Amino acid sequence: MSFQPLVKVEGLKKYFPVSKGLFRKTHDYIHAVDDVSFSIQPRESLGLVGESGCGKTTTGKLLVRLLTPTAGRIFFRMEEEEAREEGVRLEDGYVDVATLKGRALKNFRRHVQMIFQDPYESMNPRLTIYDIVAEPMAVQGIGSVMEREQRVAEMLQHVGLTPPESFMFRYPHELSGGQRQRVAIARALIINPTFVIADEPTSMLDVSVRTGVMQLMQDLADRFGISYLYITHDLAVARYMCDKIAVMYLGKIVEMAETEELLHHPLHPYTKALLSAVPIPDPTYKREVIEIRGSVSTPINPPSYCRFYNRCPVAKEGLCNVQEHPPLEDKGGGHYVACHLV
Amino acid sequence: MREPVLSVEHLTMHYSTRKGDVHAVDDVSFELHPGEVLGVVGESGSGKSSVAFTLMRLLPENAHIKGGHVWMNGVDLLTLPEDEMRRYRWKRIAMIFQAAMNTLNPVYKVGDQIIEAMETHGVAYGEAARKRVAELFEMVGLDPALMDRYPHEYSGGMRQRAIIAMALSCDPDVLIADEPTTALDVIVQHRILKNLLQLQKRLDMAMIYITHDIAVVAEVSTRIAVMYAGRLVEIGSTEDIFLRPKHRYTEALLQAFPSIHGEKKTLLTIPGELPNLLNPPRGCRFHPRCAFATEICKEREPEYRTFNPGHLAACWHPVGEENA
Amino acid sequence: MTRYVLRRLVQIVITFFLFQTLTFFLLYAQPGDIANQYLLNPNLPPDAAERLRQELGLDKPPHLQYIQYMKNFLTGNLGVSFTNYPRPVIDIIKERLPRTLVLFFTATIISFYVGFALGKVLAWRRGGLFEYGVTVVGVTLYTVFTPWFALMMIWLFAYKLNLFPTGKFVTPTLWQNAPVDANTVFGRMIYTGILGSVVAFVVYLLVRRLPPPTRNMSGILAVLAGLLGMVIPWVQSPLARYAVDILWHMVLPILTLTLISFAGTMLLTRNSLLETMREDFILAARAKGLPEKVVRDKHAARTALLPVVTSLVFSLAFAIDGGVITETMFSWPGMGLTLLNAVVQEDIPLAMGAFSFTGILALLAHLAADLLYAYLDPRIRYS
Amino acid sequence: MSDASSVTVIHRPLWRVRLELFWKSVRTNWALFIENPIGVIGLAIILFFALMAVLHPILMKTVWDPTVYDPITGYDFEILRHPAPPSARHLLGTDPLGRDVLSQLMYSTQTEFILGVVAALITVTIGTLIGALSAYYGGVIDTLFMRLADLVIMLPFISILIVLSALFKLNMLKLALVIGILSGFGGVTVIIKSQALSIKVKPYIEAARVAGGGDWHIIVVHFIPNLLPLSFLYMMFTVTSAIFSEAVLSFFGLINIRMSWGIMIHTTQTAGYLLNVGQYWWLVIPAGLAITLLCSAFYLVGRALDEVVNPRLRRR
Repeated sequence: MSFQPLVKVEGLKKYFPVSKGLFRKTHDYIHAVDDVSFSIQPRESLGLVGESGCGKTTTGKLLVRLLTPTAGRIFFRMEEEEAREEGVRLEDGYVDVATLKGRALKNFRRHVQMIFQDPYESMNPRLTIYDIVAEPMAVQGIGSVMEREQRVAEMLQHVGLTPPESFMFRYPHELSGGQRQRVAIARALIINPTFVIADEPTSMLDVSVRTGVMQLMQDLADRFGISYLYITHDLAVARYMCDKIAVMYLGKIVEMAETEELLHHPLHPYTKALLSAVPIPDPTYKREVIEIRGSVSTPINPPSYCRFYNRCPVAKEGLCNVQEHPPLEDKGGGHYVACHLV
Repeated sequence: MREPVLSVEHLTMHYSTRKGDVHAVDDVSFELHPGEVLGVVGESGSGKSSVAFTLMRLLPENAHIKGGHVWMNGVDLLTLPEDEMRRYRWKRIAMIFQAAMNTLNPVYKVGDQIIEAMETHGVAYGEAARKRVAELFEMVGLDPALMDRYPHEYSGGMRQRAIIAMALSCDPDVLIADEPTTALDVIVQHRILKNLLQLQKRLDMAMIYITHDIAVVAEVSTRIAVMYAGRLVEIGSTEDIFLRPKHRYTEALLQAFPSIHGEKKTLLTIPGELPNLLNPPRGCRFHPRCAFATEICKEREPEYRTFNPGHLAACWHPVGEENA
Repeated sequence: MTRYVLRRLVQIVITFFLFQTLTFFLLYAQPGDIANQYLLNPNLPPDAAERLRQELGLDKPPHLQYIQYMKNFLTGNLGVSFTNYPRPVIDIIKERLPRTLVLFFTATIISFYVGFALGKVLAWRRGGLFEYGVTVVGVTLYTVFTPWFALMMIWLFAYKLNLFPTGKFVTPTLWQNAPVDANTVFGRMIYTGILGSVVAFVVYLLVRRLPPPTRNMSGILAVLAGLLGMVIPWVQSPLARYAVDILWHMVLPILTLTLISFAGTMLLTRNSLLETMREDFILAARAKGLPEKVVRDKHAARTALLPVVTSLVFSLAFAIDGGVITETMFSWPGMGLTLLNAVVQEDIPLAMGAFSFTGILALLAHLAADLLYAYLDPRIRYS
Repeated sequence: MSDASSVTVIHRPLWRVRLELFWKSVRTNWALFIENPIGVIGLAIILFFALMAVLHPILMKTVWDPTVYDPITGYDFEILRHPAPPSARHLLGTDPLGRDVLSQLMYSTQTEFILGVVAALITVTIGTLIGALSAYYGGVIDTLFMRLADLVIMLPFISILIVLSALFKLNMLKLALVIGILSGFGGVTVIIKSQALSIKVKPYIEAARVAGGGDWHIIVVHFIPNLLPLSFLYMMFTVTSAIFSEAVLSFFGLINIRMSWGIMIHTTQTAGYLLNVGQYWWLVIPAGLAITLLCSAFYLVGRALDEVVNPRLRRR
């Protein structure tokens, strides 16, 4: 494995102001993403897992700059030559995505794309499949109309929508959920990005169709050398799609490790609870359940001590609620945990 | 085994649409016994929810029941006059809906909506009804004080609990749960499932649990019915379905489903798309996607075969009979 | 909720301020010299014209005139009407505003009830000949050329059938020897009307607390009690026949207004109900075994009411605005007729005064509808 | 997976494909539209009046003698008493000034159509643009336009038109402009903006942005096409309100127009025949009915379109 990561995220933060009243100034912030750091190697795929409201989707949107980070840096590796062509300044071979603006930001988007969760809402119902898939080429001004048509046809073929001409000039509502998600993949990959953020791309698909889409994403990643940030709430899916998994809780990464390592030897009490709640499709398996209190809250001005303290079954009073939120530390073999008690 | 509390025979229901008839439920039969949880698994468009709504006779205008019977205590619910059917709803068969967010009317207090059900069926009135709501709330793990709040003040998990409380309010014989935890996070889902199963055992209700999630159905049900494209393709005990599946679709589904437990198996892909029910495939409806399909699968609908007592499947080439 | 009300109030005050400013600049943007408009009006005696020039600061620069104008308005000094010289504008408005209000309030309430009831039926009987028939008739009435329609109503009911007077506020011959003037009687009618409404409301709230069978009649009982509350104070009064005369003059305008405006509520109720019917909670209400009537009236209609109430805003504002037409046709001496006459006769102070108050009424109607909405929707009430 | 390099695209010109798709969508929507008899009735009435508007100049050139039948300056000397009841010479009689009522009626139709369409176009252009922009940008622009809309909605519409026409002596075009602007900045904007807001949060907007699409691209490619059906719907309602307002102003004699349906009734009124409906019905009924019918026709079409545009109202 290369030691030069493709993406490096350092201390990423996103706070959303909570507005109250008409004229009052805002003092309250939702700490949606709070000091998150990780890196992704070329051709590697990292799973970002957590319950709804944990900040995983916000993290994804920050990485493609649909949102602007409150603090932190997002480094993306780029070739000198490309960077010069696109008018981007490099720092040790990396561009800081968090600071990009205007033209440079637009050019950056040739390298990074996103696949969205909802196959029904992520396509403009008034555009044809051709228009949808060709949109990135069109806005980036790549290729002539003829070339775009050719490229769209190729891409549809790649994602298994054959023959392409029978799909190109249909509308999204004429396609099934699985087919649409294939179109979404074609759109994301049409300008040859090296990094794709997939936000729960299969969570709304039926089981029998889902596996096909998962397979397709892996095949294309191998073929085109793509790295994924795979956002999901489903650990079982993450197991099949990701090399590494990071578990998020209330805006923080609490644990990160190689996939099998994390599933079989979870260290953080939250990860343990989460894993024990996942239903297993095997009636003979009787698992040990770790109960935790309460439910996920919204991180509005959270305390500075461990975020999980209030629900933690093993928390130590006087330690966990006194010290700062524990840092994400390597406990050996690239297994990172943020817990005082591990 | 006790007498079935509900028995469904050859149920067939179509929706008429602009483009033609949608064969939503086709010749579905099963029995539901007291105290058991029957899991109904299927993908979207398999007809699993349509079965539930047909049992309750809560169908939209364009739905037509083409045939079959639903027996409950010797009465065929499908032929009952609407006014009498109304008395069966909630009192005998209650239902938990998928979209907890929208099942409660936003302009009435949650408690009042539960009391309304009880007063309609003469279960309890006034103060007595309020007391019962408080008990129900405690049973499902909600603070009774919440009964005087409006639905928008509840979180998703709380609403689902309130709906469970509402479903139990008239002591139904049968509870239909239609994907009750689909919108919830795993930890909350796990807790609500546990709570629901405890209550089901305590009240000795029969339950039909409808879901697309094979993993959930493995945990909750004693028996499982697998549906595909409007037809019931296989039914049997949970062990039979998971360990000795007979229908090729059941087998493919199990092999396509990822798990975090055990060895990392290779997931097998089922090729193709779900069939269009406007014009379902002839013969076995799974044949266009089935690796084992032969000529007969395209021509003739398979009959149900009994493989084990209570384990039936409709497949021409069941698992384990490769050469047949 | 208090905060919501306060915020709406602040918004309304700001909007009204803008409205007044706009009115002023409209006045000044017109071609020709404003001062001459005032001073050369034939209805105005010359000495009065000179006094007006002083008072309005017509010889000063526009921005000072603007300040003067706003100051005058806020102190209730709307000037003197040219056509009714020397009656102050504010006096005329005080007399005529209640007449407009009573007419339109009554018509709005009736058409709201009729429209809501019919809308429910339309939604339930979707797609039949009945629906298309009622919709076409309703839309035709809704978009009818109002002056023409009023004319037809007068022609039919007053000339041909001779059931109602052709217009005006009272029958002059009857009132020649009346002990009091029409405004006094009308004032008392308003008071008893309010009394009746309060009684109806109290009865409604009381009956609602009773056990089910009686509870279901709360609506009817409330209406009956309200009617009694309105009628009883008049039974012994010698003024009753004068009150009846005024009422008799009100019937035709109210009937006309109701016919014109009920379809708005009806069509909206239908759409709103059709959308509500798709909600899961309607399915859930059916699943609970509730009778169809309860599902429709308690669950669907109650929720579908919300957007309908919002549109009450528009219909109220429209009603007052449409008053110009209806009042003119029925010679009903309210704000609309006053506005039109003032405009035609170039009575600028009266026109501006009447226009301002039409604006105020529209604003208040909005506020009332907002409050009603907040009351009906718990999502707003408790946040 | 098959090899993509083997793909060959059959090159049909894109514009032709798009034209075909456009026609296809027109056909589908037409099928939905004619399912509702309400819309069909409305459309039939509109077509009837359109025919009248087209026929008038033809008749004037061929059958009708301009000195007699001109809607404004004509006079029939062969009839002694005006207004004259309907006859073979004057199918709808003559007005108090001796002019042919049918000719006036047909002539006015043109004016009403032009007025209605111009006002509606102005309204919808303003409404769609402002709605899209304030939904997209939010912030100060949004606040500004929405407060303005609040103000305009609350303005007593007819009253303000009366005051305006008294102060400024409006003609047809200015009236269309005033009506268009007033309704454009008012209710239509609010409705279109709320629709635009629901588009703004759709994932395909984010997808477009991730693709590198700028503000303009998103507004033109994603917002406007999705707003147009609604805009078209509100055009119908604006036409109704424009024709109605013109008729009211004409009826009160407040507007500077030579001939319109409202003027026809106004003429009847000033000549004192207004309350004699029974005897002089041809002076009042045709014009009044024409205004009412055309107004309701556009409204009915709007209602029927609502069921096409708004899937929540569809039956299946």
